[in-house]
Amino acid sequence: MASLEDYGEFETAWCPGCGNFSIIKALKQALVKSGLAPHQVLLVSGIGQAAKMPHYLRCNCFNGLHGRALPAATGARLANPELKIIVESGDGCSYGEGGNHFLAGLRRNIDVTMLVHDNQVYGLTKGQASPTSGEGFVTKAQPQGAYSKPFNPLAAAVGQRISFVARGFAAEADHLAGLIAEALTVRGLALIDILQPCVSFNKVNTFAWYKERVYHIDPAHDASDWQAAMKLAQEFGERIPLGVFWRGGRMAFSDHFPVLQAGPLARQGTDYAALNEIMRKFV
Amino acid sequence: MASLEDYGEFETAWCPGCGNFSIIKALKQALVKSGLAPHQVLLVSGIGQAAKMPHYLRCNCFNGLHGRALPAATGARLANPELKIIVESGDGCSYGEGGNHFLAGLRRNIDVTMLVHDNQVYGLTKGQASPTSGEGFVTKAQPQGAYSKPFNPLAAAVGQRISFVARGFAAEADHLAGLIAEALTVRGLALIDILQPCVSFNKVNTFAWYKERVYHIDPAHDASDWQAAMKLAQEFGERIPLGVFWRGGRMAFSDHFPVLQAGPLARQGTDYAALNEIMRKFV
Amino acid sequence: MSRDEINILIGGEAGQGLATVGQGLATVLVRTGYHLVVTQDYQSRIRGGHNTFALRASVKPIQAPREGVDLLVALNQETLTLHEKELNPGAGVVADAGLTCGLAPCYNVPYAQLSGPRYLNTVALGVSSSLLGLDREAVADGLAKFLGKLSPEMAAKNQEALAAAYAHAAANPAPFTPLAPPAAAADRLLMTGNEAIALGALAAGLKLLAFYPMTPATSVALTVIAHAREMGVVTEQAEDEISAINMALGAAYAGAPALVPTSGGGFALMVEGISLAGMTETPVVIVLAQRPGPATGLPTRTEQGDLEFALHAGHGEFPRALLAPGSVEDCFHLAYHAMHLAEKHQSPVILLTDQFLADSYRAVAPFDLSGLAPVKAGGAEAGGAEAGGDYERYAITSKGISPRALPGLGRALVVSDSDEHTADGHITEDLSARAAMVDKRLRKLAGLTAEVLAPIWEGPEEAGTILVGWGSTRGAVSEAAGALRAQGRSVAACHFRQPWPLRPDQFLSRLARAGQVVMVEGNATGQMARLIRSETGLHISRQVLRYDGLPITPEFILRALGA
Amino acid sequence: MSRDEINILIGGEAGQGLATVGQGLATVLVRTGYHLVVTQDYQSRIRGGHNTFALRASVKPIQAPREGVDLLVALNQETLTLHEKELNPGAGVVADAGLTCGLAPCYNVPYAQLSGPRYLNTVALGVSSSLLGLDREAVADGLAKFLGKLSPEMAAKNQEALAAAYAHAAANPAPFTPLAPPAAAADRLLMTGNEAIALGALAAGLKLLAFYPMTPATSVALTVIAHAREMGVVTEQAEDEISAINMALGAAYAGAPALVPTSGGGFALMVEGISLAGMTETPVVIVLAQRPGPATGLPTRTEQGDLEFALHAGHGEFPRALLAPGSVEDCFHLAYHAMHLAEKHQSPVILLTDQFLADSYRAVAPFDLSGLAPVKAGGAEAGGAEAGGDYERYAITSKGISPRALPGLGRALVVSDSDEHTADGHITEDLSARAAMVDKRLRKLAGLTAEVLAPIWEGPEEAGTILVGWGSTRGAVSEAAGALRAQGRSVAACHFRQPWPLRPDQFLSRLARAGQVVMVEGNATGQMARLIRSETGLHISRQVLRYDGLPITPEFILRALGA
Ligand SMILES: Cc1ncc(C[n+]2csc(CCOP(=O)(O)OP(=O)(O)O)c2C)c(N)n1
Ligand SMILES: Cc1ncc(C[n+]2csc(CCOP(=O)(O)OP(=O)(O)O)c2C)c(N)n1
Ligand code: SF4
Ligand code: SF4
Ligand SMILES: [Mg+2]
Ligand SMILES: [Mg+2]
Repeated sequence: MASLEDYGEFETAWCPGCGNFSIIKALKQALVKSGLAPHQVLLVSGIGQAAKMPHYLRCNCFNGLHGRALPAATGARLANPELKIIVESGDGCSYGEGGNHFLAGLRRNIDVTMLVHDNQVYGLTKGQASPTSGEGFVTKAQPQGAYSKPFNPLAAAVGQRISFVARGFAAEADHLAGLIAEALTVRGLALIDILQPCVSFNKVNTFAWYKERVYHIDPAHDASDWQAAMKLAQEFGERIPLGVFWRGGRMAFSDHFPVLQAGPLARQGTDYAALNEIMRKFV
Repeated sequence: MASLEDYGEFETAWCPGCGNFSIIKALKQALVKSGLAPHQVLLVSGIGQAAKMPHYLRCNCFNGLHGRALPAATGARLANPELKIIVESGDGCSYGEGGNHFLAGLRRNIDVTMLVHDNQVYGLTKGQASPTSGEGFVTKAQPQGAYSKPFNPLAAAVGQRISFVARGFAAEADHLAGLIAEALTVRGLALIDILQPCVSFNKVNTFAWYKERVYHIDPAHDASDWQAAMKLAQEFGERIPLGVFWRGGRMAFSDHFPVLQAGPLARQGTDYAALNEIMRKFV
Repeated sequence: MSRDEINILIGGEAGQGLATVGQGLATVLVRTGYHLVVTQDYQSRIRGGHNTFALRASVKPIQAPREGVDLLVALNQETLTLHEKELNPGAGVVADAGLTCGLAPCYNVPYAQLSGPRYLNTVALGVSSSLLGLDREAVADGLAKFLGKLSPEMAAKNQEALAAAYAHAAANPAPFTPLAPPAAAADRLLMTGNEAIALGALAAGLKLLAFYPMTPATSVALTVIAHAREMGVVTEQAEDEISAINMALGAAYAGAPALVPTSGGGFALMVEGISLAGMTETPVVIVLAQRPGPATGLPTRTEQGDLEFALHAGHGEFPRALLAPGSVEDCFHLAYHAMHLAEKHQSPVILLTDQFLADSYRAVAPFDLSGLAPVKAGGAEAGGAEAGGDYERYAITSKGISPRALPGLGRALVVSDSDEHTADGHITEDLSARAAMVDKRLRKLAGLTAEVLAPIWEGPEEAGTILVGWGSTRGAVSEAAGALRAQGRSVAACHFRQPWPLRPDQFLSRLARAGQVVMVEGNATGQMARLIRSETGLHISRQVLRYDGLPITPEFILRALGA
Repeated sequence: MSRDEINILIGGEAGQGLATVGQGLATVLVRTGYHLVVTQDYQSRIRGGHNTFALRASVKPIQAPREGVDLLVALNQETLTLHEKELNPGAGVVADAGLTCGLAPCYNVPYAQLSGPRYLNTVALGVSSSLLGLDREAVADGLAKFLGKLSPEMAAKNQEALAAAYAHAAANPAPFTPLAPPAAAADRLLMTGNEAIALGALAAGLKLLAFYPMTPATSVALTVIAHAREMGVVTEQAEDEISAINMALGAAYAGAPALVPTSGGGFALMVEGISLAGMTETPVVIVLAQRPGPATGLPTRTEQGDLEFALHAGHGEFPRALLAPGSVEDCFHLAYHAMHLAEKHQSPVILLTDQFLADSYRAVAPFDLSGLAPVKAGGAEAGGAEAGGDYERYAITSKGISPRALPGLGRALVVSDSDEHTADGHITEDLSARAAMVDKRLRKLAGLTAEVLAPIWEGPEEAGTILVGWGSTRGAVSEAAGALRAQGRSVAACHFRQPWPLRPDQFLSRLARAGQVVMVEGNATGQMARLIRSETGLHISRQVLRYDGLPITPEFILRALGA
């Protein structure tokens, strides 16, 4: 059993007051609750403020390219079925630069936990509109306000019936820790989109803005009711639901590969007799 | 007024019996019906069998990279608001390699007509699974059958409330021509996903397979009813709806740019007095 | 009378079963004991167009395709029209009765009378085999290899067509000189360059293949996929090439030796990932099967136009190795070598091949698997890291290579970072740490250089002329040099199978001593010549370049040299 | 007593308003008539960390940053700790009363007593300005420039803080040597390299800018965006860099002169698009603002590590030009030139800059806009195409440049193709057409070469030593050479502002004649030296390389030379 201390405490490069602080707290809580030791966990991230997260707790970490966390995580998952793999990145990284991988990840139902720190802005590059920025969101890059309609990641995820779809809020760390802990038990893709106020660059979607709007999904909501989940997933604006939208039963992607039942590929040998037979067929 | 002859008749590199033949016929019909002359039309394509289309009729043509037709079309649209721009590509090109651009195009509601020749397979590269291939679709690259759940482009498009979403069928060229003609009148993004049997590599979703399943959307369907459109968009399998799913009223992307009201950028000058004033502020 | 060697050209439209005739003939020729070099020339379409399958068969070892046709097998009129002018003296033509032949002796066969319309290619195969003097049983066996996939009924129909063809040929003997019998039936395989790459990578313990389809690289992936279950390999068709390379890096980080085959356009999309491999020091092998560019170019033709691109692909500076096989055997060996090199030096390795070699069937001796060992990811050095805690993924070492632990396989926490990092892998903005890490990474180049595969030399040590080539042109360069020597000229051949790093001590003085040096390359600007100059100062001004999409042949070189 | 020149270093955390102090001082210095070179050193984070803003101001023209600090303005203790050792003799330190200073004379100011906590940076600005001897009114005016964006109430508070600072300084005079008054108040602008690039592109008639944010390139885009409405430019933040370059190409095809600013990782994603530009012969300008790689590297620091990558980016072979400005003025002129060059040669042009120059504020004379003209896309040559019908986008011409018509602006049908194509732009598999098109495209290199901007030389024609540099290091190389000349040595400087194509006649004999040649580059492997060798054979073995993320200074060069 690991303790919070095992995951360590590090200095961060985040702004004071940033929503990321409670997300890391929630993540550590969830990891401890899940009984995972640091060496059993792999955090994969892209580039952005959120993506620095893996440097701030003790774990295995592959901090790759902006937008490419999910493919790297997919590769790691297909190489080692025993690792608990968590993708940590921002909204720009996950739904912007990495949009195509997000679509493919949903289609695969790749068995990783995907935590998207959704601050509705590009933080690290100093405040441009992201795919989840509201229409009309004004930045130096969008002085007339963003022209595009925001992407709805939850609807896309429920639409593809991945295994688990939820929304958390940085200001509710305990609730978020619970969501993450559940996500870690899921086979298949578990997406948690996390409302994460950016105190430096998002002066619209602030803590207060979110607080006024969030509500917890009615416990009566049946997360296996797809229509209901889809309907909930459309809600974002005056009211923003928090909690589990959808739990699906689709096969986890890596379960398609029998070879992974034998554990990490790195531990498996090469069958030269079989290879010889294959070679011998080339006549 | 242009005639069918103006659009020419060319030898193609398609397989005899390919669904693309009726799509090109429908496209020409629609262009003629819309009263457009070849020099007013720009076809933008990627790479694939479908993407060769612009070479087979007289028009302006930018045949770019695999997966990148939509960004190129977006650029052309933002440079010249007077061109009638049609994106022509396959399912792999549009939803696979180009998936991220598709998402962004939906978000922008960029005012082009997008015709996706959806044969549920990669044709030109000899038959691998595409993003719309059915689960279990067997190919040399997927000998155990495709593991991923197919992408639902119509649901994604309706979800983002672009201006026009429809499905056509290569075997119903006249109906398709009607859809294209309507799409050409739309401001904003008009998507037509076209069922296009690939006689060489898709032995599952054949002409007969589609024919057994397609039906025309009930004329009573209210295409401005988003919920109804979303519901229809979920249907694909035993029954496959054809026709207009959704008509939306979102602002066309290029309408956000006042400068485009003055016509093609190539015809506009450079205001050195204004530039001088701007420069003078750098003190 | 018989001949030692023959050039057979089969031509027709895509969809006419051209490859079946070609592969059938190739199978029989190789099984019978002939040496073989196949050149496939096809268009970027599925049906129609004009495609050819050229077989050069010989009782003696051969390395390159040759020009000129001894036996033209025409599945359509266009083939006759286009290729008649290539016929050598004494050549024969096999064509359907309906096709009209010009001057050459044409063996018109009433295909349709001999079989149903779906078996015309089998008839063509039978008639050609019979003209070549190949044993009918052997041909029937060879055919059976392909027919295994068909229904028994269709297989039988095919065999009937074959029998009818042989019978027809026997009844209507043609004045065609058959092939001499091979020296001895030899144990040889029939394989393309891409297939050999797949086998070489499998032999090196390949565990994960990620790809996005792209001609002419796809068949590397398809060959691995066909045997993935038996060999315990995970394969995935990615949503795009960016995903493919990043999946491979994620997998390699986690301990699975990984391969990504692609061509120029796909490689272009992987460039950022290659830079990531350099920064995170993650082993990965990329097969770059070249085709003529820029952009989409000529998707099904050949070129060697991406050498400098491959060498400099990726922002920032980091070591890499480029390997460029010169034969199908070399495809196997260099793919195997590439996988080991990547792991040992924790660096990206790029295997440069091209459409010609990728699709070229050859007769190869079975590879000796006995001395081979799989890549051991991470490896023993990282053993100490089992203790966990203080493991440093990027420990500064004298050779630049740090002990590599694998995440989750021990208690060591493996931190890999795309940002500049400290020895423990964590992001840093300490600028002296930066410089030290740059030095560490670049030190790996010395190790890669120490292991460079030397150029392969043929011909006199002190040569009047040295023909220099790299990659797939090896056979053509070697045969051209041989032909010139046969004319009494002092000509050597120098073949680079590893274009990077370069070790001037392996070639410079010999080149500098030669009367003249001629660079032979399948591109328009002489990229390898430029590279040699940038590393050695040696200016190879005489160049034989080809960039029309076709492979370089010995004749092409000789013509260019006016020889 | 006064000084002609000063080096001011302002240090603090991100979020402390460091840039405001720095830009405020810069504004006042430039308005007062001083020459200025600013170096910004910041971390990849929004708040915290240690950042500096260094101003070198002089009454005489200067070109490079200098080491050593004459006035240290510390917004926190860390600044004192880190930079005290850099203080020159006679240096002063301005710091809050609470901060402890070591040996240097420290001017401790009770910030909090002089203003509210939000105006500490204004106090620091005021105290520093007063020490420099700058006129209070001028500083107040300069401050007002920034305060325009604030509420009137906050602006007033700031001005109060400034006044308090001046009053405090007057009441507590410090023994600090002020700046000598400038020669004469001159009409100069204050601008960074990126801002100048934006203006240069606008001056060339830029009509479409597509980008994806990436440090240190973003401010090119933001500068264009800030003036897009006035200048009639369409701007769009793309979903990724692949989209950005393809949007630009679509727009350029349709007649809008287009620009895409990015940095290494984003450029890597544009590589396939650059190849498409080469194949479709579509003009496009890419600004590659370099930062240390590989991969994410050091996002906010500087390097010149992408030269070879930029030169070879893209599969296949096609001409391009690389421009590398050496100053902020050059950023303007080369951006302007790049846009024209791209259109004229229907080719991609890459403008290589780096974080140092991108973020470096300089005093520049206003650009003379009078002789400038916008790029005319398509142009008169295509006039004949108005007739429509038989227009050939890729007509074979002796110079390789084909008359370019624009789609929809006439009756000509403009067919542009990523595949190999015939003269009319349609896909072809005719292999002789292929070779002719390759030749046609490559012929454009001669035209680009004819127009190459010659290297800029300084110092003696026959030099004992020539220091060679390219891009942003121009000032450092020039000042280092000047310093050596001042020591009586025969040293010249050679600056490449266009690293590609190269014209050896412009530099080779002069370099070859020199006693020694030293290459100065901001990378670890000497990329420009390698490039010169590959084009000329000249081996520049002596190299001064920097790759720790910091800009090359004159002192760095002199130290490396042991001078
Ligand atoms: C290929 C590439 N393009 C652009 C960047 C620059 N970049 C770094 S982080 C970032 C956006 C980050 O936004 P988000 O993912 O929302 O993370 P946040 O900082 O808001 O947590 C961008 C554009 C990059 N590193 N790589
Ligand atoms: C970057 C890149 N990757 C891969 C390819 C190879 N390629 C050409 S067409 C194609 C798939 C085409 O499928 P689709 O878009 O569905 O078109 P279809 O041929 O089925 O009409 C692929 C993978 C390419 N040209 N460029
Ligand atoms: S910029 Fe925003 S997201 Fe980034 S650390 Fe600061 S508050 Fe958090
Ligand atoms: S392969 Fe399929 S899609 Fe392509 S032309 Fe043939 S039938 Fe049509
Ligand atoms: Mg964000
Ligand atoms: Mg398709």
